[in-house]
Formats: sequence, structure tokens, C-alpha cells
Amino acid sequence: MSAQHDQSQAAARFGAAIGGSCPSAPWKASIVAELAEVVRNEAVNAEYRHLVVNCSEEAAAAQPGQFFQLLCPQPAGEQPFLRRPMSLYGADPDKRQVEFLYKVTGAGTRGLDTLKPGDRLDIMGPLGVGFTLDPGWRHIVAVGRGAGLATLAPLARAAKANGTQVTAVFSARRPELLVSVELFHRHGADVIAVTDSEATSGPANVERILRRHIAEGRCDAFFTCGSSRLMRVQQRLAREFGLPGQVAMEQQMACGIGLCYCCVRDFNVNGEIVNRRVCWDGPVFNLMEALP
Amino acid sequence: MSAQHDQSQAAARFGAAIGGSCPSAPWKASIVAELAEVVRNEAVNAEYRHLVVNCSEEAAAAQPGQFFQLLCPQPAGEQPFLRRPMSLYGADPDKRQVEFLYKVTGAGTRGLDTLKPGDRLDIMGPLGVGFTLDPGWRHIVAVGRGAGLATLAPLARAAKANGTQVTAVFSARRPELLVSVELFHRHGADVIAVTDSEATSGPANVERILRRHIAEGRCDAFFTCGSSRLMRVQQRLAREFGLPGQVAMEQQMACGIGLCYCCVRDFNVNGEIVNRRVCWDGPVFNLMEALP
Amino acid sequence: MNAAVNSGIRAVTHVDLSVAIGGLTLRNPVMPASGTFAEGLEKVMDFNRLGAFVTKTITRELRAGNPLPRVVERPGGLINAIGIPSRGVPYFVETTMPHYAAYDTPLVVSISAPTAEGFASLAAELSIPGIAAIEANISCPNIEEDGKAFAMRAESTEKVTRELRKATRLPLWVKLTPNTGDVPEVARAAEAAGADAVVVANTILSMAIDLKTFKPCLGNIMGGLSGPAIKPIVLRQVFQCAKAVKIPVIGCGGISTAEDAIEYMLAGASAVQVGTATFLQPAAMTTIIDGLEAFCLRREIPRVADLIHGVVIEEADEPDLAWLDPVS
Amino acid sequence: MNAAVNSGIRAVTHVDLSVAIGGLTLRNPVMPASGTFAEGLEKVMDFNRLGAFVTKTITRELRAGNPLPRVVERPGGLINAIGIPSRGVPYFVETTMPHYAAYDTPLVVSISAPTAEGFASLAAELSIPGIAAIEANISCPNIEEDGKAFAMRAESTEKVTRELRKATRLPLWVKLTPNTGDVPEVARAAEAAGADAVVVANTILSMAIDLKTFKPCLGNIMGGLSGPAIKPIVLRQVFQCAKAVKIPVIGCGGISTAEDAIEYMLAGASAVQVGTATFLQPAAMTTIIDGLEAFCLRREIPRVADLIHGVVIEEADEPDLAWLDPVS
Ligand SMILES: Cc1cc2nc3c(=O)[nH]c(=O)nc-3n(C[C@H](O)[C@H](O)[C@H](O)COP(=O)(O)OP(=O)(O)OC[C@H]3O[C@@H](n4cnc5c(N)ncnc54)[C@H](O)[C@@H]3O)c2cc1C
Ligand SMILES: Cc1cc2nc3c(=O)[nH]c(=O)nc-3n(C[C@H](O)[C@H](O)[C@H](O)COP(=O)(O)OP(=O)(O)OC[C@H]3O[C@@H](n4cnc5c(N)ncnc54)[C@H](O)[C@@H]3O)c2cc1C
Ligand SMILES: Cc1cc2nc3c(=O)[nH]c(=O)nc-3n(C[C@H](O)[C@H](O)[C@H](O)COP(=O)(O)O)c2cc1C
Ligand SMILES: Cc1cc2nc3c(=O)[nH]c(=O)nc-3n(C[C@H](O)[C@H](O)[C@H](O)COP(=O)(O)O)c2cc1C
Ligand code: FES
Ligand code: FES
Repeated sequence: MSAQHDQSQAAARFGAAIGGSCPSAPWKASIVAELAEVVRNEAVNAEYRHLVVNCSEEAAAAQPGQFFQLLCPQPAGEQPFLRRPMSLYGADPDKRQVEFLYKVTGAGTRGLDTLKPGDRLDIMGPLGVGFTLDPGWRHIVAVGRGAGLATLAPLARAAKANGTQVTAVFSARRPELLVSVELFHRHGADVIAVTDSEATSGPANVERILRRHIAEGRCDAFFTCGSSRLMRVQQRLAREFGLPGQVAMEQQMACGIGLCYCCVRDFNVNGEIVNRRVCWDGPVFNLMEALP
Repeated sequence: MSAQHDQSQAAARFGAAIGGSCPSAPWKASIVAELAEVVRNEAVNAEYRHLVVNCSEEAAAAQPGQFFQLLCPQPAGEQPFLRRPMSLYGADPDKRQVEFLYKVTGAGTRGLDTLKPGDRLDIMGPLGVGFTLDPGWRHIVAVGRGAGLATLAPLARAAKANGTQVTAVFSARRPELLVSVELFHRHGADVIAVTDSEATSGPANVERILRRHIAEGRCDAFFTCGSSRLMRVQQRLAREFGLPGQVAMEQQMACGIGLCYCCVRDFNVNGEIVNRRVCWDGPVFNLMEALP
Repeated sequence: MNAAVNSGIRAVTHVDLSVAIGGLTLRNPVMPASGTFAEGLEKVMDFNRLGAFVTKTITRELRAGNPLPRVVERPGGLINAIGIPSRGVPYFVETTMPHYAAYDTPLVVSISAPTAEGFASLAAELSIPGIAAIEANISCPNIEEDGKAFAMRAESTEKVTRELRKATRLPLWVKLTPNTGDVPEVARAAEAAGADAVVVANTILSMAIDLKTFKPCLGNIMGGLSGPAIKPIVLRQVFQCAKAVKIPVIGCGGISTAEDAIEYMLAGASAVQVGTATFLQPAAMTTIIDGLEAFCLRREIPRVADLIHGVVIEEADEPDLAWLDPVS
Repeated sequence: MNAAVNSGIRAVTHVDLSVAIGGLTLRNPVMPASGTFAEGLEKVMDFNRLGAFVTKTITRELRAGNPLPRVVERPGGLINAIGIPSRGVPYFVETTMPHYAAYDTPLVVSISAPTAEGFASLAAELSIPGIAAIEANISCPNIEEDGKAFAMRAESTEKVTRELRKATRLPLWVKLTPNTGDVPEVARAAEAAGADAVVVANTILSMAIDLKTFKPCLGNIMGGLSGPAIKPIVLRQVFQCAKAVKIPVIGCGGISTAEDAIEYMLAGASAVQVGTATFLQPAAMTTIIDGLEAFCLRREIPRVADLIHGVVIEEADEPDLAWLDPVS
């Protein structure tokens, strides 16, 4: 942010202060809203769609845990007004592409579902504070459910680049609804799938799995998204074993960039309840400070 | 309208009066709003597009001079709210099709321009009072300009069926902007084109042409649409020679079916100024009563 | 959720759509809004399906209405300054009324006048067989200077309603304006003076300017906004009024679908009027009636009247975070 | 058309975008609306291009804001009941202000308080170097019970403005509510009591109900509507206020494009505030500035200030039928 400051002060000195008449000022945007071009938009299972778009350099610089605000097309008979937040599912700075994995739930995602290759989609980002990987971590555990799997996905690649081994504990209603298992395997991660239909997704079983990893020295940190029940399990274990952790939170958003205060949640910061904007202070927060 | 009454009274007697719970009442709509299927939507010249849709029996029963209210698709970045009135350009009750000829001028017609074969278009009609052909007329003269040519077009076919010969005097800025000349020729009509670029479209020249037709006994009635200047010429001649005439008027419309009184115009009915709704009392009016 | 909704009946196979509005029982709660309805619609829908007819506002004197253009569209709505072109009372009684007499649907006549006395004498004159109720349009924003109307203030509303009440024994509906700071106070004034129902509300005073000519888009300079754009505003006013008065509130503003009508009924409306939606979908009213019935069947609500004021207000002293975790 | 537009200069090659707002000269008439702006936007646009900064409303005391959910969308608009979460004055002075000090753009601070005295002492406390003007948000519909606010009545507006005027020598802008019957009267009261400008207006009190749960969509039950849906309504209020007062009127309500801003300026606004549009297009403000300049160049208008109150009102005693005949 201080870099921003310097740039803007420079702009002021070099004449942008004269006003609207100098659009060629040296200031440069790091968050952009742009008309990206749809490359792919396909179902990966009964619930999720995989969307790939060509975008700007700024957008393709998105980091794991960051998100975009998508201006969804209007599906027939509906008029979603606000943008919709979607986690980065993948970014390729070379190809200048970003990817999303979304579940069709309401008007906005129904609109996304109408996109065809070649169509334009107005994306705004990258937004928010993403995950942090400590270079010292040798093994991390990522626990996700639902759309949380999409949010955790770019961690697999980043961890590999960091030389960190990943175990992913993925929870879903049924095995066929699991997503991004391939992606984790491709990046050398272990994936443990737990499901409601197989009665393996209960907190007790997940706790057993996590304790085993901790005992085997394969859990230097927790990463989680998508289930407050599973988050509570990790908070308990993190406290018990003094482990760090990060959680990506969701909240309804209007602006996505810290202006409107509609996305606030309470956090417990050293015993004090603090109000934070999920879009601006997060969406990734210290696991121990998150409240369910 | 009295037939309507009878039907509705019948409906009342046979139980529809019980209310919402009897949708199978014997009452039947004669004006419908329906999702018609686009068959063709092509440019005929630099300004006009020809639109053909498959529709219901009721819509395909439209008569020359009647019109439809089209719920235009939203072109990018614009939100036309109201329906747009368009004259019937052609109707085929056998094929269950209606045709329109429209000029792209604003948000609504830009939306129409986006339609592709197979798309759906919400059309409402047929609306208003159309042209009347007296079986005794042997030769009529139709004078049109601009979109008025679209409105007059279905007369050519109806006149042929009535055994009436037609001379069409068509006015345009340039020869290549004339439309439906072919259509009139196909139905055996004479077409006299006058244009601004050839300096033949002035009122004096048109008057000369009309006077010749009257002198030759080839003008039992005037039909006109699209130019108040040309309308005034015909009113003068009609008065001088005691000829009947009909004019199709335009006016901005909201409802198109006589509810809102936004489309009123003044008419001179035997010296008295009378206010009429173009959509309901017209759009075709007695030539002698119209005010420019 | 609330008693009316889970009324103990297992499977609802028939829905009672009728509602009681100040002395009248309507077969269903859906009727046209004044000024957006005329005989032309009988070619589109079976008039015997409507809850009531509501006429365009009539005045005693002959009136021309406003200069053209009389409407301009905006995203989500329509601004109109039609004014009240009126052919006067004799024309209405001799020509318009017989037309509606053919149907088994109550005829509500909307009236307007420049003075309280004018309102009263017009109401008296129209208290004749064939008219089921009088709707006093004391809120039309176009006829009084700069958009002012009786319904802008509680006092003038009380006065005109009192005069009207003395003049007629017909059910008296008073149509309010949304262009005032305290609609529930005005509604209370109408109730106190004897109104049988209030209609909430007329159009919201608005403006549009043409960037080509720099002139106002309407001949009358200002006009009233209607359509979906105003729905959240008028819905709030209906909610406030329904808390403030015991007489029925008839909701009117941007209702296009059965969902809109249900939202209004939950907020406190006993019936609804449909205006601008008819310009876009001429059969909107019957579609809404069908949708109301289908909704009640699906949700097992035996009487549509059970929806009235059914909104569930919970005391929330801390943020409700329940919806935050849809996936676990 | 009007003098300002055809001012005799043949080819305009440079547009003067500056406008004077009660003691301040802004480099252009475009600024954010309170509550829709924060430091996050500096990643999107060059802050030195804005006409001014306007902060989220601050209060003296620490406030939590309203229960969630705080926003709900509707076609063409947003209903919000954020409330005024505030970290108090010291946090503002120590943390927020230095942030904006880095730019050559005047900082307008929006304040609110439950009493006139509270307003005055807050204004006094904030009359410090680095603050260019005070915007008194006397219109926020969420903090007072049932949506009431100072700006609902001329008397309370006059009182609070008078206290504020005594408390500060900074330019004083008073932000009005659209939720009252006579906005120009309230504007006149603010002017009489010494306001340097009025901002017209805040959000329009609204409601939405969830048909699944029958509960209000907002934790606060009611909230304020903003966005394109309200533009025709607030534009009308700006037009009425600009006729009623001599001090500048700052237009605010549904402005998303340069065309919207021009329409407001023609209606009488000297500057405009952009709120909800920024949520959809974060660079909306700079796009509008570019569009204003381009429009003036195209229409040969040398100063954007020439647009102010440029609407052309013609006496039309009979229907204007001129537009009827576009083809001959
Ligand atoms: C930071 C962040 C990242 C997200 N990443 C993903 C992702 O990668 N994949 C994915 O499938 N979903 C993700 N979600 C959830 C996604 O934003 C919602 O499913 C989506 O907004 C629903 O919009 P809709 O119009 O389809 O549904 P509607 O129910 O019609 O939406 C109505 C309103 O509620 C909001 N809303 C509804 N559900 C949610 C939710 N779960 N979280 C936040 N707001 C919600 C919408 O944004 C909108 O404002 C993410 C949410 C957040 C906050
Ligand atoms: C009975 C009738 C029949 C018509 N038949 C035809 C036809 O066959 N072919 C054709 O090309 N045009 C015809 N028109 C004109 C056509 O309706 C308008 O060109 C069209 O509405 C313009 O809409 P827009 O959104 O493209 O333009 P915009 O300028 O964006 O429209 C803005 C508003 O003005 C109204 N409007 C604009 N121009 C006219 C106009 N000339 N007449 C009435 N309202 C207008 C629109 O309906 C809309 O409400 C007819 C008009 C009427 C009244
Ligand atoms: C074209 C038009 C004409 C209207 N004329 C009248 C009228 O004569 N009397 C009246 O009380 N309301 C009149 N209204 C207001 C409507 O009855 C209704 O209150 C308003 O349009 C809001 O409802 P809506 O959004 O469903 O249209 C008119 C509205 C429109 C759009
Ligand atoms: C999320 C949100 C928060 C707002 N907070 C404030 C506020 O703190 N103080 C204030 O005076 N107005 C506030 N407003 C009102 C805006 O400043 C503005 O008056 C209103 O939104 C209309 O403008 P728009 O349609 O451009 O958004 C808020 C509006 C929104 C949407
Ligand atoms: S979404 Fe606006 S502050 Fe987070
Ligand atoms: S368009 Fe409504 S009466 Fe003619």
C-alpha cells in the first residue's frame, strides 16, 4: 500500500493534479475490472462448473486465497444486481488466464452458467488477502468442504513450489461430488476423501485423521475453508498442539474492496471481539481468531 | 366488441365467475402476448430489417394497418422498458407467421436487431383498427414515406384480393432506401418512386402525380402513412375532388391497447377538435379528420 | 414458521383466494391500478377472473390531460404525466358503466376533484347501483402545482375523507401518495375520518431530461414513476401503514409477478393493484392470480388471506450469522 | 438552445472541468458518496483525479453498525442497512486522515450525531487542517427510529444547521433525505441557517421480504434503496431544490454514467456524488470524469459549469407534437 502512495504522490507532482485532463498519469492500477474472454465453461460434476478466462496481467497475478468479483450475465427473467465473489481456482501469469470453480446456486451463478467460449465476462480483481506459506513448513494439511475445495485448490501448486508436502482432507455429500482431487494429485498431494454417504465425514472421523497426521509429524499448519464444523475441530487441535492455521471465510459482499462494510464478521483477537471486513482484511484469516 | 361481451357473459353464466379457480372457462383471447419464434431477421438495405416470426392463430389473423407491440430484447448496455409498436408488414394465417419491417433507430430496435433465427420474441397483438377496403373501389393510391411503406405493404395483397388496382407513390431520401417495391410489384401494383436525392419527392411533384391519377380516374381513395407533408397534399386533393381516404398515424405508445392515454392526438371531426388514442381508435383514421 | 402458515392442515388441495376489503368480499386479491385499465383488456383476459375493476380516475369537469410527451421510460420503470383526461360524469355513467355491468366483478370508481367539497359531491353523485366502492385519488401528483396533493398532509387527508364519508355509504377507499415523509400518519388520518381501506400508493414524483435537447422528457416537466423500480419503496410504506391502521391496506407499486404480490401481502397488504406490469404483459393480473394459488398450494396455505401481514419479525440483538455456512 | 450551450466559441479544444462548491473549488464535479468509498479504491484509480474525497460517516462514539444481513439486491438497486459502524474520532484523525493527506484532493468528512449539540461539537473537533469541508449527514435513514431523521423536517434541519454553522468555519455541506414530502423546503431551511451547499440526497427507505422464510431480507428490517432505480426520483428533488435555493446543490442518487451526471447537472446540480455504481464498476468515477469532458468537447461547451441548471423549460400550453413526424 505504501508503494501505491509513492506512485500517487509522484502522479501529483507530475501534473495529474490538474484533473480529468491527464489520463496518461504515471499511476497504475493493481486491481482492475475488465472484460475477460471465456475460454472454457464446463460442468465437472452435477454441481460444479469450471470456468477459464483470458485476462490482464494484473488479474493473472492473483495469489491463492484471493478472489474476484464477477459481474454475472443476466439469466432469463432474473436480474442479479451485485457482482458475485468467487475464489481464485487457478492462475497462469504466462498464459494470462484465471480459473474459477463454481456451484450453480442462484441468479448470479445461473447467469455464469450461460457463458460460452468467446463470450465476455466482466471480472474484477485480484481482491483480498490470500494464504501465506511459511518457507519452513514441510507438511501442511488442507481441510475443505463444498466450494471450500475451490478456494484451497491453488494451494496445491503453491505448496509444491514452496517444497511443502500437502495432505488434503476433502469432505462432500457423496464421492461423485468431490472436486479438484485430480488437481491435488497432479501436484503430488495426498487426498483423503470423506463423505456423508459413506458416513466418514463426521467431525470425529476427521479429528482422528488429523490427530494421526499430527502424531506422524505431517502437520506443520492447517488450511481450511467451507465448513465451520471442521474449522472448530482444527481450532481445537491447533490449540492443543500449538499449531498455526489459516481459514478462508465467506460472507455476502457488495463492493468486494472494503468500501461498504456489509461483509463484516466478528473475530476473537486475544480475547477481544473485533469486527473485520472479509473482503478487505481477509478472506484468509488466522485460524485461531475466526469465529464460526 | 359486442361478441366479446356475449362470450364473457356466457363465461359468467357457466361458472367462470367463481374466480381464479376456473382457468378452463369458455372465454377466449383475441389479443395475445406470446413467445413467437424468429424465422428470419435480415437487413433489406442500410436502414431496414425484415423480421419473420412463427406465431399463434390469433396473431396471424392480423389485418393490414394493424400493429403489434414487441417486447424487444435488451441490447448491450441498454434497457428498453416499454414494448415497441410495429406495423404488420405481412401475415400468413396458413403458415401462422407475421412479418415486420423495421428501421434501427434506438434501444428497442437495436435490441430487435440482435435476434437470430430460433430466438424467441414476445409479440403482443394484433392491435388497433386497420385499413378498410370498399369492395366498390377499382383503383386506389397509396402514398408512403419512411416506415410508412411498411405499414402500407399489406394493402397490396389485400387490394389484389379485393380486385382493386393499386398505385403506390413511394418517397425516400435516396432510391436505395426504398423498401417493399418488389412486394407491390409482385401483387400487380404500379410503383412510382420519388426521392430527395433526385429532387422528385417535393409536395409539388407528388401533387402533380396524384392529380394525374385523379384525372385518369385511377384514384377512388387515398391511403397514406409516414409523412404529414404528403398527408396534407392528399387532404387538399381529397377535399377538392370529394375523395375518401385513410391515414395510419404514429405516436409514442406505452400500453398499445387503450389503457394509458399517452398516445393521444387531436382530430378534426366536423369542425370539432376531438382527442383520440392512436393505439385504440386507430392507428388508421379517416384522412379528412387527421391533423398533422 | 408463523401460525397461519403451519395451520395444521396436512395437504391443501384447494385454496380460498377471497379477501375482505372494507365491506366488500373480493374473489381474489388482484385488481388493476387506476389509469392502467380499460375495456381493451377484455380481449386479453376473462374479466370475470379479476378481484375487482378499478377505473381511470374521473373528474366532474371535462379535462384534456397533460401536454405530450406523456410518458418516458427509464430502466425498471416508467415516468408518466398523463394527467386526468376525463369526459365527465354523464359519459362515465352512460357509456363506461354499462360496459362493466356485463361482468360479475365489482366496479370500483376512482374519483378526483380540486376541493374537498368537489370530492364529496362527486362521490354522492356516483353512489348509484352498479358501483361497488369509491376510490378517492387524493394523491395524483400531476394535477396540483409542483406535485402537491391532499395526501401530502394528514390534516388535508382527514378533511377530504370526512367530507367523502358524509357523502357516500359505499365502501370508501382512499389512495395515498408515496411523496410524503410520513405515509402511516396520513393513513391514520384517513382511517380516523372513516375510510374503509387505504391504497398505498400512487406514483413517485420524478423527472427525466433529454440530453440531446436539454429539455424535460415530459411535456409536464415532472411525472410519476411506476414499475419495478419503486417496489422496495412502496413495500416499505405498506408495511408501515399496515402496522399503523386496522383498516385494510391495498398495496400498489411495481407488482409484476405473483412473488411481488406475495411480498406485498406478507408486508401487510390485504389486496394488490397491478399497473405498469399490464403494459408489458397484458395478462399480468391473471398470471398473478394463478401464481398466488400455486404458491399457496405448494406451501400448504389454505387461505390466501393467511398471507396478510405474515412477515416474521424476530428480535435480533446480535448479527444473525446462520446463513453464513451453507455448506456444512 | 440556451446561452451557455451556444456561447459563441466555435471549436472547444479544452474543457474547464472545475466547479465552485460553497467556498471550495473542485478540479471537477465528481466525488464519491459517503459510505461507498475507502482506501481500497486507490488500487483501482488515481486518487488525484477525483474532485474530492468524501468519507464514510463518522460518529463520536464507537458503533457496531446494524445486524446482518446488511444488504439485499433488487432489480436496478441495492437496499442497505449498514448503519454507521464507527471507530470514533481519534481513530479517524490518527489513522484515516493521514492516508488521504498524501493526495492533492480535498477531504470532506461526513459526520453524524444523535443531537444538534452532538453534531456541533463533532464539527468543532474536526475543524482541523487537512479537512476541507464538513458534510453533515442529517439524513441517514437507519439510525433514528423507523427511519426518521433531522432532515425529515425543515425546523429540525434549521436547528442542527445553525448549531453546526456556529461550531465551524469550514465549508458546511448538509446532506438531505429523500424521504420527506418537501425536500426544497428543507433545503431552504439549511440555506437560511448557513449551509454552504446541500447534498441531495441519501437513500430511499425501502424493504424486502424473503419468500422462503417470510423474514425481512435485512437484519435491520428496513434499509435504504440506492442505485439506478432511484435516479428519476432524486433527479426531480435536485431540480426542485436548485430552484429553491441559491447555494450549490450536489446531486447524489443512482449516478452510474457520464450521461447520468450530465442529467443531474442540467437539473441544477453543481457537482455529483457516485455511490452504488462504484460497487459494480470500481472505476466508475474516473470513467464519468472522462465522459463529462468528452461530452463537453463534442457539444462545444467550454466549461462543465455551463451545464449547471441548463435544463430548457418551455411554456407548453398545447401538446407538443413536433416529434411525431420523424420521417418527413
Ligand atoms: C470470498 C468468497 C469466495 C467464494 N468462492 C466461491 C467459489 O470459489 N466457488 C463457489 O461456488 N462459490 C464461492 N463463493 C460463494 C459464491 O459467492 C456464492 O455462491 C454466490 O455469490 C451465489 O450467488 P447466486 O447469485 O448464484 O446466489 P443467490 O443466492 O441468488 O445470491 C444472493 C446473494 O447472496 C450472496 N450469497 C449467496 N450465497 C453466498 C455465499 N455462500 N457466500 C457469500 N455470499 C453468498 C450473493 O453474493 C448474493 O449477494 C465464495 C464466496 C465468497 C465470499
Ligand atoms: C402504430 C405504429 C406502427 C409503427 N410501425 C413501424 C414499422 O412498421 N416500422 C418501423 O420501423 N417503425 C414503426 N413505427 C415506429 C417504431 O415504433 C419506432 O421506430 C420504435 O418504437 C423506436 O423504438 P427505439 O427503441 O428503437 O427508439 P427510441 O428512440 O429509443 O424510442 C424511445 C421511445 O420513443 C418511442 N418512439 C420513437 N420513435 C417513435 C415513432 N416514430 N413512433 C412512435 N413512437 C416512437 C419508442 O416507442 C419509445 O417509447 C411504428 C410506430 C407506431 C406508433
Ligand atoms: C399511465 C398511468 C396512468 C395512471 N393514472 C392514474 C389515475 O388516473 N389515477 C390514479 O389514482 N392513479 C393513476 N396511476 C397510478 C397507478 O394507479 C399506480 O398507483 C402506480 O402506477 C403504481 O403502480 P404500478 O407500479 O403497478 O404501475 C397511473 C399510472 C400510470 C402508469
Ligand atoms: C452501502 C452504503 C453505505 C452508505 N453509507 C452512508 C453513510 O455512512 N453516510 C451517508 O451519508 N450516506 C451513506 N450512504 C448513502 C450514499 O452516500 C448515497 O447517498 C446513496 O447511496 C445514493 O447514491 P447512489 O445511488 O449513487 O448509491 C450509503 C450508501 C450505501 C449503498
Ligand atoms: S464487501 Fe464491501 S466492505 Fe466487504
Ligand atoms: S398506448 Fe396506451 S392508450 Fe394508446
